[in-house]
Amino acid sequence: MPLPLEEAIRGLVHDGDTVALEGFTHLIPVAAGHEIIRQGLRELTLVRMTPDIVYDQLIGAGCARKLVFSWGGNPGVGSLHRFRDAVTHSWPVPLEIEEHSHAGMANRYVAGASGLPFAILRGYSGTDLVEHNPHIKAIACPFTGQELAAVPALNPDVTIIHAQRADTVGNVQLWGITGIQKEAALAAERVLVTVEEVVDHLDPVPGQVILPSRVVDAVSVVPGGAAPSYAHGYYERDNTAYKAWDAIGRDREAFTSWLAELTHTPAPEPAGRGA
Amino acid sequence: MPLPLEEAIRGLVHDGDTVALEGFTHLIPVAAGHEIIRQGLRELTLVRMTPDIVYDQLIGAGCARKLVFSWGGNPGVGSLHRFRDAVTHSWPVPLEIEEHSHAGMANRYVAGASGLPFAILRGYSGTDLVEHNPHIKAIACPFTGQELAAVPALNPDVTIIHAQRADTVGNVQLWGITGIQKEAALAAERVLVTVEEVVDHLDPVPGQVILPSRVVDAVSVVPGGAAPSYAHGYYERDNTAYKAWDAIGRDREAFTSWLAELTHTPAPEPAGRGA
Amino acid sequence: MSTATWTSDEIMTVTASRSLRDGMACFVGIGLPSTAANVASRTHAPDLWMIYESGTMGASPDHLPLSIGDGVLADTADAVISVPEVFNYWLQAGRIDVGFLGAAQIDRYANINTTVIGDYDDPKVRLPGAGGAPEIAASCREVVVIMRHSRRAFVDRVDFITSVGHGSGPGERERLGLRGDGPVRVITDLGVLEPHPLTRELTLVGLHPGVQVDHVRAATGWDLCVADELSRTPEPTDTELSVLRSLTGAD
Amino acid sequence: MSTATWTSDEIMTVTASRSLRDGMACFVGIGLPSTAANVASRTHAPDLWMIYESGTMGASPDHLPLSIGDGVLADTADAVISVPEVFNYWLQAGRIDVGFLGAAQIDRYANINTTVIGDYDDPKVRLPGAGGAPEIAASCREVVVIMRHSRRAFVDRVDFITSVGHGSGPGERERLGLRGDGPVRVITDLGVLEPHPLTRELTLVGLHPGVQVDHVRAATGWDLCVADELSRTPEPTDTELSVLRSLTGAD
Repeated sequence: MPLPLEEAIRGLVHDGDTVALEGFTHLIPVAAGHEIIRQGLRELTLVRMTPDIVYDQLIGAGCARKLVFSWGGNPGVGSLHRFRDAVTHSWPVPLEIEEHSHAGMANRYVAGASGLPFAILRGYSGTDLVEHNPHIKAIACPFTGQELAAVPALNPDVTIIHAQRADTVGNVQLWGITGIQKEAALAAERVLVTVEEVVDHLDPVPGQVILPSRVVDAVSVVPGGAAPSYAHGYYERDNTAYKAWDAIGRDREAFTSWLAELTHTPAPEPAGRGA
Repeated sequence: MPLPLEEAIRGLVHDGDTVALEGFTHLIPVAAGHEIIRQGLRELTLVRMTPDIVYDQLIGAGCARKLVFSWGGNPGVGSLHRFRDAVTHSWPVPLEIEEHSHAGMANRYVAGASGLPFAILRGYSGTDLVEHNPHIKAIACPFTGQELAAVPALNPDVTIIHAQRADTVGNVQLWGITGIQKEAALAAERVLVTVEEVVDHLDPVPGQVILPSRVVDAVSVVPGGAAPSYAHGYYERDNTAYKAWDAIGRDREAFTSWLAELTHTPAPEPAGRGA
Repeated sequence: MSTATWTSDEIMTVTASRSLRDGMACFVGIGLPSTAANVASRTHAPDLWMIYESGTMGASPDHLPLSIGDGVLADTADAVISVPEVFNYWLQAGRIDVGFLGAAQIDRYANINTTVIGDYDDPKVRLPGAGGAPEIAASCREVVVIMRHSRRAFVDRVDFITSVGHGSGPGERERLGLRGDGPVRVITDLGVLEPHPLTRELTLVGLHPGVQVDHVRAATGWDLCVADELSRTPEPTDTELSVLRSLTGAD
Repeated sequence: MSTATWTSDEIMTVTASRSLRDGMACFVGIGLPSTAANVASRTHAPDLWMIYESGTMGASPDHLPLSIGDGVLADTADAVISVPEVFNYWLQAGRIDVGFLGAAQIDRYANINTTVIGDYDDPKVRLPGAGGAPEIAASCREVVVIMRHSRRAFVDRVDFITSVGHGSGPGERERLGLRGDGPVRVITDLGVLEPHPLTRELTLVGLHPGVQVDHVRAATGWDLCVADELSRTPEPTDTELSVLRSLTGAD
């Protein structure tokens, strides 16, 4: 049974949690991020390979204590000004950061999904990331002696993703660019999926990722829940919104107005076309 | 351009090579194995998670010096008698064995495909496999101190798989149960793929694995090349042949007759329906 | 009362199927485990979720698969994943409730041998080897073993530990870092054994209809402990038998 | 002779596109690298094989993607794979011929900073961070850097080494275990720099039309070495310019 988004966030996300909202430019769970802002959650450790505008908004709204990431920007547009303001001026609250490379983050999720405490990769060697991140260590191959990097598993308290469809028993189907979502979901203690629609039967689609219902704690029907990013087969990226964010995010006052508008706006209708 | 199988084996497989023929009950490259027998290759290190009748035949024919594996049997039928005879009576030649669990073998291929010298897993702990295999070592997590198993990467000189289709430029497409084939191919120095047919364009299929042509050294068109295993969408498993093998493999004389017949049989026609 | 007659293999398979609870995620091997799981899913456990090591998850085969990679599994699965994903993302991650294992030898502490009879380097009988078993035994929440009872199979110490049961007794699994509970039940053609809660030694807790304790003792290669209260396996129902026989082709 | 006029960004992009050879596997980042790769694949390198970190392999987009995860990439790709596969099976395994990188700062030894200007813990400017760059710089057979030339960007030592170029000079990449050749070329809006074969120090080897050595020296934050023989970048052809402008919408 799909849960209204408001109820799903209330049940699954708590102050102080480590929360990953994943989606690699595609299927970004923006509506869920906005609901986290509306519910005023605080002290979150936010995790995401590519924090973009919804993370800028969460940070600007003061939800986050810490950000774990590998690339933070407004893709194709420029910088994240709320993120910069938090890092350089602690506004509205200080933001601790822990940064990795994409390869490091991807492998941290893989280890988390695999029930392993760490992952190994050829990475970080010679970079200054090592000295600023205690979560990157050297490890020697027990067979060849080669030195590699080790990173700890990433196991969020909650992972939130957006998908095209779920069926009535809660199996989830996504396709197109599916990025790191499977691993981020399997690594988490709890999983919330917002979907475009619920259907009786998930017809197989080339390139699909299926998350069986037994690893999904809640499905919420939120049509358009990935906008202004896109949902392959449903709607396109709203590039104007990405560009428009630059001006809003750049200015504390403009952002504060945006935030006031968001938090006074009621949550989207929980039941979509498929519900 | 597809190569005749005879030419592909001659060009890619040499005496003394480490050769993996993979396919997890589905799409087993049997015709390619038979061509290796016909060409009288020797001193091979044969690698396969689940050696079954084509490996029994290769071993009985004296092609192998060593077998690296995790489960050797005639699936759903019983034992591999040529394998047993080689291990217990060195017939026709001694067979060295190196054995792992499925999880260990799968992760060895993953490491090989990933350009890593080793893989870590929760495995082998407390088993007698450890003392009989120098390729299983303990490794401690540098963050938690937990002890895990390490296994070295597996990088065959040649991996051979069978797939449903290739396109005219050599991209390969397989679907259904795809097992460990992607990793086994990406881990290898050279890759040979036998296919049911060559088509102009690979229409996407749900559950497909695509191997881009740049990681494939040769494609040979061998319709029925996986029989008596099956090719999803093309033909079914010939269970009678699996059962019939039990009697042939059980007896050195019956096997020798079988071998004489195989090696006097000309290779299958290289050009199939799609060529 | 059932008036059916049945074989000792049939009561073994039906008993094994009863140990699967509805909704469980079950790691299924080919042979007896697969038959038992498919009986369960057609009788009391319609939502049994079967994962085969070939990568099919949630399959509902309409006939008994011939191998763990049978096409019918891929056709009816919720999803087909790669072999590394099965072992890493599902088994190793601790998502499987129950693993079904067979064995050539099992010992007092439910350690399992599927590798070799005799000396490893000069074996009397070379067996298929480990397959997925060591990690199934390590990582599933619980393990159920199905095998025929005989002195050759039920031995004091296995010749080779392919998969760890309860090691050498209490606390051993924890010391080895094995996260599942290990074998919780061994179902044979004679009865049911379970590890003693304190000693972890396999103990006879149930007998199939018509079997006496002495039969089981005679078929066991160590001095078998017997529970104070022995259960008697209920006869297979007509439904269980007809489902089983429709799967095995014995009908 | 071309009669076209063109901007300094256009000559930079066209020059970058020329450094891609047909059939290469190219790891493409968004922005200038993506534009240059798409110019190449539409002109002299029709079989350029582009892999984007979002997981699309062999895409032939009919318009310039807006992000590295644009839907047009998935629609036209040979295959779409997961992010871990991109980084582990393709990049780390050493299958990529050339990686295109941008940078906020680059230094004498082509080390790259995309993390922070100033002190890490009290930054003047916080930049986006590493993304895929450290492992692209480590593992691609060669790396081409594209960035605009200025004293702020071309510095003696970067404030933060996000991605290693040639470290502190000869032998450093080998010592660090980095398997690719590292940056082989830096293409700017003024000209082309390459590491000196012996010292690994970035050296001016080519000038774009109309640019003098003094311009480049003035825009470089260290005492720039200049090759004895300087090449002069050929003017963009009409085809190159029209393809480029059709992609950027400047036509």
